[in-house]
Amino acid sequence: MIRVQEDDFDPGLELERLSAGNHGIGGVCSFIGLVRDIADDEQVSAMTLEHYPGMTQKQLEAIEKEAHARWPLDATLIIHRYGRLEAGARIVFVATASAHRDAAFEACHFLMDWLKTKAPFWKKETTEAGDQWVEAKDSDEQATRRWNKT
Amino acid sequence: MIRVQEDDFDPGLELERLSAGNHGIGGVCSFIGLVRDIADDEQVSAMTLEHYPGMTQKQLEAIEKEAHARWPLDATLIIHRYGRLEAGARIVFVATASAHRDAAFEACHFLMDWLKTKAPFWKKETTEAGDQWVEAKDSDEQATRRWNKT
Amino acid sequence: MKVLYFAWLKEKTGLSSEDVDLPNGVTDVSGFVAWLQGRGDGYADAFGDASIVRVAVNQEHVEMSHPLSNGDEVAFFPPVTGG
Amino acid sequence: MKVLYFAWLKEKTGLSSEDVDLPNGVTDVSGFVAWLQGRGDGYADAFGDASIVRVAVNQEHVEMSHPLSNGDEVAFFPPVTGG
Repeated sequence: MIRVQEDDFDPGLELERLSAGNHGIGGVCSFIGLVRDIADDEQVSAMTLEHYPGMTQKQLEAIEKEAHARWPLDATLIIHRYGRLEAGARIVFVATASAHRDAAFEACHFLMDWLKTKAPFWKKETTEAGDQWVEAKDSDEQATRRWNKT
Repeated sequence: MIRVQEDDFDPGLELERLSAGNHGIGGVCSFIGLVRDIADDEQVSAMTLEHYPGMTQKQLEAIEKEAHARWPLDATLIIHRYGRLEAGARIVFVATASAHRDAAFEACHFLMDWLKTKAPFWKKETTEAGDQWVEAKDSDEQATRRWNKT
Repeated sequence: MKVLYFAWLKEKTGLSSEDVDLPNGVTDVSGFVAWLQGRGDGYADAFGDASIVRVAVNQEHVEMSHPLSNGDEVAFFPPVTGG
Repeated sequence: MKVLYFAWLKEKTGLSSEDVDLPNGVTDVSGFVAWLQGRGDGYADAFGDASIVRVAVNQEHVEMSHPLSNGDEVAFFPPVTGG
């Protein structure tokens, strides 16, 4: 399931829902991305996330579908926030449920890596020196490529 | 932090606590292991986990220490339950917090793999055919070995 | 065509979206970008280094060589930084 | 020595723990296992195939060749299956 929203979310509640009623699930892996207060040695007080609404949902659904094609998953969830977020705030939540722990771990990692380079979100950091757009990192591109099928 | 307990735990609360007050944390990865209702094509109604109290805490602390030596982690948590657990119940919780998402993912996966083959817990399944001790899987041994330093 | 701008492309062009007819002789994204560069300072600045601009047509990531036709939704943005 | 048994080793020996003096001539775990095997049917059954038994001395995983001395805590159990 995909949710793109301004509001915060409750990881405990989401994890509970993800596996509720399905006792075939042996493991749930999840990742929460948070606003760090440091970037490039500068103090960051907040971030503003912009996105491309029409495309975001579509891209995240495609990424989720790819994960289900690659691993035996019982359920997946991606929540991504937009708008202004203070340091320490939750930005993104990805969770995967599977009978098998490796599938849950790998699919969760894959979803995070792919959405980092494929989902249309842009971050602007608020620092004492002013606001600045975050630059994409080569390491994220590399992280995406490690999931390329050989 | 290590907790070995009979009682259930609240993943949402634990995740909240793990990153509370530290805005240098960029990501929190977690894994929840659950009692599956199927094993070797047999219906499992419950599991009973026995452990070696004196050794469990010590082993889990050693595993946690190893993770901190290998990855830049801000905080880690391992909770493992013992006693009788019904199908669908939570058995184990591992969470890792780091500035970097790869470190959080890898350390969490490592902790789960290591505790599967190094922490002194034993599972007995309750099925219609009676109770039986779960046999260790070669795949868990292999999963542990992939973290061997080369 | 509906043309959308995000992040610093929105700030530099001063627009989040606009409706534009496909200019005569333009058949693909790179031709359209060349045409946009001539539309004024904001555009020239936004598309000054087209190699760092990413594009989606009808909400799919595409290359600069992707064909365009009237009715397409074209979006320009920097490399994404979500997650 | 304090000797502990877990899981099916506990069921087969009928004991969760016992105090045993290190037998004469026994210097390591494998010697101790051989001695235990001769103590009765329950032990013979539990240690029938010693290759599937794991051991910890003073709460650390060790090999069957690990030396033993009085005062050690020795635990026997199957391969672990937690997590």
